[in-house]
Amino acid sequence: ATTLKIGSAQVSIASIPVVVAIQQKLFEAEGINAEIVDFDGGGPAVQALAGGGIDLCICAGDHAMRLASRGLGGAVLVALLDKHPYSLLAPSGSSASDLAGLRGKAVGITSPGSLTDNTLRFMIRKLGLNPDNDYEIIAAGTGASMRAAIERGSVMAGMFTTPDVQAYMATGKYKFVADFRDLDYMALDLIAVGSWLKSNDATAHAVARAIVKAEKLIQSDPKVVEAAVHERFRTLSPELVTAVAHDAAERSLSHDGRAQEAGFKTALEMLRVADPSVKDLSYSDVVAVRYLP
Amino acid sequence: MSEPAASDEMIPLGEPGGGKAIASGSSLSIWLWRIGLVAVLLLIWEFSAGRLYNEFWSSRPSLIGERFLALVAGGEIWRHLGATVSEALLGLLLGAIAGTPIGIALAKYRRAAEIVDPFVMGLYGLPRVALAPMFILWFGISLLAKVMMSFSMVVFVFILNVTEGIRTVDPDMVDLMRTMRAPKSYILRKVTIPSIVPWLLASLRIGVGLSLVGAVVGELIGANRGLGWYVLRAGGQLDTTGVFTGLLVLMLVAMIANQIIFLIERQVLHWRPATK
Amino acid sequence: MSEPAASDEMIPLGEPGGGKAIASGSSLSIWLWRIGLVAVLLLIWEFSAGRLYNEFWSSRPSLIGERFLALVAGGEIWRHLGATVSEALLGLLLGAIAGTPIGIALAKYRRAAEIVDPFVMGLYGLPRVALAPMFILWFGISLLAKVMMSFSMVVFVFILNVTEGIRTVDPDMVDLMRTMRAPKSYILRKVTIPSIVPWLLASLRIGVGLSLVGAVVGELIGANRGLGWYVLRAGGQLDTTGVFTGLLVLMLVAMIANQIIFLIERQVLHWRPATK
Amino acid sequence: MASRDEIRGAGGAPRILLDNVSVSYATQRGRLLVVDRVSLAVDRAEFVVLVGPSGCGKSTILRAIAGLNAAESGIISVDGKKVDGPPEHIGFMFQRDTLLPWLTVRGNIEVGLELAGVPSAQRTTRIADLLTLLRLSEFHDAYPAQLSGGMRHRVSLGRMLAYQPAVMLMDEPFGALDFQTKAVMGRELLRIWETERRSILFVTHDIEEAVALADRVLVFSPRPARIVAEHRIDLARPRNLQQLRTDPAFTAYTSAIWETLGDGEPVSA
Amino acid sequence: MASRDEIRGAGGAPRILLDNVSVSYATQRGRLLVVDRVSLAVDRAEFVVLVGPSGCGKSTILRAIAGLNAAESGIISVDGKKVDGPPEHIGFMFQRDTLLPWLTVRGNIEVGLELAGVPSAQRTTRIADLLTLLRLSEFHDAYPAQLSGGMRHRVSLGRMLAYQPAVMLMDEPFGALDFQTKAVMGRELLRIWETERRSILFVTHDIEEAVALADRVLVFSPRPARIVAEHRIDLARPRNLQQLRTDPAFTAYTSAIWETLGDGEPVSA
Ligand SMILES: Nc1ncnc2c1ncn2[C@@H]1O[C@H](COP(=O)(O)OP(=O)(O)OP(=O)(O)O)[C@@H](O)[C@H]1O
Ligand SMILES: Nc1ncnc2c1ncn2[C@@H]1O[C@H](COP(=O)(O)OP(=O)(O)OP(=O)(O)O)[C@@H](O)[C@H]1O
Ligand SMILES: [Mg+2]
Ligand SMILES: [Mg+2]
Repeated sequence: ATTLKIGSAQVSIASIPVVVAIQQKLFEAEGINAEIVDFDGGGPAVQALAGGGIDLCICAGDHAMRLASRGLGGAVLVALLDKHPYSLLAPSGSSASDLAGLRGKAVGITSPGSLTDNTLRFMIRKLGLNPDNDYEIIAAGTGASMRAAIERGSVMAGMFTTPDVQAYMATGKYKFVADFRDLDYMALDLIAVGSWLKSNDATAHAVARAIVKAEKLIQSDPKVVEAAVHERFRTLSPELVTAVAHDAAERSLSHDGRAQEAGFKTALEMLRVADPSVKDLSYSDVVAVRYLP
Repeated sequence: MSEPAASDEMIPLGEPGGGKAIASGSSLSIWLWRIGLVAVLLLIWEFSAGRLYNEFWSSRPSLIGERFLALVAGGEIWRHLGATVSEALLGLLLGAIAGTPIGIALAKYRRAAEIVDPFVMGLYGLPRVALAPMFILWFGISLLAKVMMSFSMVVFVFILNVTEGIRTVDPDMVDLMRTMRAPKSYILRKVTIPSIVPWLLASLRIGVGLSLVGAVVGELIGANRGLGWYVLRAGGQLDTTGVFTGLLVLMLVAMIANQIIFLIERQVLHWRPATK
Repeated sequence: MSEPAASDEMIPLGEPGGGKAIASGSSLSIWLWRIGLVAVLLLIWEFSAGRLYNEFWSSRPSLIGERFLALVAGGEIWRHLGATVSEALLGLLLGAIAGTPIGIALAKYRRAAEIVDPFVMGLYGLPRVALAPMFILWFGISLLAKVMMSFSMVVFVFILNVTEGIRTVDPDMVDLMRTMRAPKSYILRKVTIPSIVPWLLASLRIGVGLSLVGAVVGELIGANRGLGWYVLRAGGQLDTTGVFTGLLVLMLVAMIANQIIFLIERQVLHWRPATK
Repeated sequence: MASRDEIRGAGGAPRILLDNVSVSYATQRGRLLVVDRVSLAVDRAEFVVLVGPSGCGKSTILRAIAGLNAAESGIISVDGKKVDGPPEHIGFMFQRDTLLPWLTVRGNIEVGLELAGVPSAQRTTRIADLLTLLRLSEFHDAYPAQLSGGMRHRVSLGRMLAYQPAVMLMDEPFGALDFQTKAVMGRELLRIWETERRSILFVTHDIEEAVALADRVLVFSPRPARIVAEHRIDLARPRNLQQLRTDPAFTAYTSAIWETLGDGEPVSA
Repeated sequence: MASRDEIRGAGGAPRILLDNVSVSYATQRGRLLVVDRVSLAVDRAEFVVLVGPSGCGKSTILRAIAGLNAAESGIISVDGKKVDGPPEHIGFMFQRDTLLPWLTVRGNIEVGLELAGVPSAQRTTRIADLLTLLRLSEFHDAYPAQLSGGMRHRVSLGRMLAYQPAVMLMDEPFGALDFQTKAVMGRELLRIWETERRSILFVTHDIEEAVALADRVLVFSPRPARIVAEHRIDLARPRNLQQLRTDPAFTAYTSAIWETLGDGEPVSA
């Protein structure tokens, strides 16, 4: 069997379809032995991908665009998450109710140059403000680091993703300042580089088949999703597992592995604002639909 | 400093045959003290958690103990422990094996050393975390990448300590060997290396911590096992008990390593009279 | 080892008055060598990039130089450089100021040291990266947090090196001082501290690298400026030129720090005869 | 200079008293008895010389008096106080010169002055005087590594003299000096001792030196050190070291000491 | 034992030759001239003793011959070869004992045997013999820190003898020894020297020792060292050190040397 190393930029729900594919032996059925490797953020993961340390990456679509733009032939093999994964949360006592209300305050992103950074800057610009002068954008990490930054008052609000969003909201001590999770966005996908696709054509087809099968299964069987959520987020309470599984299946996970055109457009627009060196790409430059079943 | 003699070897005995007896008695009491200290700290922690501050941030010794036992019982711990310890150990050993001769060479060939010295320091000044991508690129996502990460922290400690240590070697001892036309390798073996044993031991001690840090950083950049990975994943999921459990195991590893170095030190430096 | 005398002080001169002249001549040639070495490396890099391997991974010296000049011209560099240097420098100084006395205390009070020693090592073994949330919680996202991160790396180097260094102090010198009933502080000042100067210098050298690593790790967990932050952002955007530019500046910082320590060493250890 | 003497009081008790003192070292091969029930008393202003075979335990006795080694049994007291750590007003010249290598000659001598509490204003002239006495004026700013063996020993001596101790323990202080220098140093030592009435315990292997300097010469057996003979030297003071060599009384003393020393160990081993 | 001697050839040229040699040290205060145009020759199987005031430059001369210090001008050669780094078959006993503190007495002596290329099978008996000669058998497994000053010097001597050098440079080797031990060591040294015809350059401050041992005594001036006198000692060999002391020729030699030494520096400084 072919062994595949699949990098995960961070532990996020985007990996649920991959976990389902592993748990439900969908990869096995294709003669593939898959293993997930966790990274501390998208940067290292995509660099490992480009360097050949991993075969595939559960990474932001941005990275596929950057790779494509820099001539490395990055491509979205299967879409995993169709919606933007982040929300901006603040303690419920905060005076700000929207992004504009945070003007002059410190806002936490996960790391510089990341999706949270780009999104926030884009949204601030849309308000006609300058992200560098009107806000203090601070890289505060994920998980416990971000929570510590908020509790310490170092940042007034922070970018959170599933399942932290559900967990924080469940405490009743937080509120949404901005929820980007309804935004169509080419958020997280299974990404490969061109050279890998070229030399692993059959495997690429097989992976796409397995993942799409998993995505279908997710839509039809909540138990499967819960099992995968539990595997990935071991410390969540059963209620939260259910809530997260439901939210994910319902709202954000891709149904068919095909990246949405609208999401691609938004993502590219945002990226090019943050990083003008990225070329104007077309959908087909980045998304490799031909592997999808 | 008011008592004229400690219970160290080479120092006259206060009472006949007193030396050994005191030593073994005190090693027991030292362990009692250590255990007592731990117990008190744990009790304070256990009972202040949730009272003096939010339990989320500190977890509780009882929860950590429970998790630890679960990890041991489930056998999961060995996977993580094995990964991290082998990464750190290999990094440490490689660092010592490569760093010591480089340090010696830098101390011996002054001219060459002066030329490359700034570059060595420059390389050393590079933050490994930021180099993570390069490591992945060069060494892949393998044991090797983590070992090299660990190595890249440790090797400089050996280089810098050994270089400085060699400058403290008694020039007369070297001169004496030279008059007997001792080959360089002989001088190295009989004078230089024994002279820098304290420097090597200090490097090992410093290296233990750094090799663990290196292994954890290595796991941070791409892994699916290891104590660092465990801690990081727990941190990412706001599982404080998991974070502390992982840290606890890392602490224990460092402590055991330290104890081993202590035993080596006793073996190797038994000739040395004690300073008071 | 075949030549009877090097051009060091304290060694008889080969020719009358030769010592000084040679020394200054060679310091120039050392710089020429260094510059030549850099030039050769840069040329190889420049011309192999894009030929032998993908330029994406290595950028090019010319691009890096361009970026560097742009950063300097735009003044942006000072914000990052200032942040990182002040974090690292404060961490290093605090580490030295706290670590040295702790190391001395651990060496002097053997019993107490034996009890706490494993705990010190245990703390040292904790990966700082994993402690990031604690640092944010305790020190916020401020200069302090990064300084403490840097400090927490450096302080152990001083503790461990100083503890080991004190054990190498000549017991006779201490005994002699004791016969004259010198106060402990006097012995410390006149015997202990001067004896461990090489250990302090080695710690400083090791500390330079670690304090930079600490500062960068600190910037990684919460910052909006600093060289670490800059490198990280560039890495996140796959901007290799940016990564290398940031690393280049970090290297330069480490080199300059090393040169400063070298000058200090010459000042402080000029009494020491050279070992060959 | 007299002030330091006064604080010490002037009782008639011996300044140094060893009562049945034994000292052992712990070694890999068990306890090594080095000093075996030695009793001795040194009066104020007495100059006592210890002689004995190499390795017999002379240095160990001095270390025990200075409170650096603990006695295994017996009692040591200095100025009536039981020794338990270094006693007051003791100056010790180790067998091996223990100069601080990072201090210049001047700096090393200054250590003695500082610890004697000499105010810094007076130090410069005291140091200059001592350097002249030691014939090292030219080398005041040299580091120990730049000195010859004999010069280092002289600096050691200078440091001890700078401290102005009431009790001087001197372990082969002139061993590395040529006869001329030794004679000068001996004369200076005697001058200081005679004008300031200090107690001196002096180890040497040079019997003529012993007789020339001492009030009393104690001869030790090979290890473990026991006192095998005591010679009271009743030569008039002040002594002229040059002339002594031709004095028949002097030669008689040296021969007597040779005799008792010879008993210690057979010459034809 | 003769084999090492043979490789050296047996030409009639002097073993050690110094021709107009000057040596200086660089110090903070400029160049310090220590050895001033010294010329001397030591024959094969000659025993030459150097005496001179402390700090005059004796150790520096020995170091220069051993190739440890470079001459500023003039030529030094050993066995006809210009010295430029340590020459072959040289044994050097430093003034300060430079034992390796991490090796036992046995280990330190073994260094000499190893460097002389003695096969390990023969080492054990050689070491045992040397320890008996040095009277240190009991201390074979002691570390240097556990020895007295005199014992350490004897181990140093043992290491040099173990190396069986053709040229022995000895810097105050017996300075820390009592008369008895010194006599035994001197006798052994003479025995080895007489049976194996080695060249010895020996520094001492003890004029009687110098006369008792030497073929020639060279007297040096105070720094910078110049040879102020040369005394050929024509006493019959083998010499009985005990009886020499009463030999009038012996006393004549010592007085003569005192005289020339006294010229070097005024006694009443
Ligand atoms: N620190 C030590 N540990 C063990 N044994 C020691 C120690 N110091 C000295 N000894 C032993 O004690 C004995 C006496 O040593 P000491 O230095 O007192 O002799 P000494 O009379 O001063 O000899 P010397 O004239 O050679 O200086 C020696 O046999 C020596 O080996
Ligand atoms: N490394 C050095 N650097 C500078 N000066 C030195 C050095 N070594 C020795 N000297 C100086 O050289 C002179 C001669 O020293 P040397 O050791 O040769 O004397 P020596 O004749 O052996 O004296 P002693 O009998 O006291 O051992 C002294 O004045 C000393 O200060
Ligand atoms: Mg002694
Ligand atoms: Mg000398």
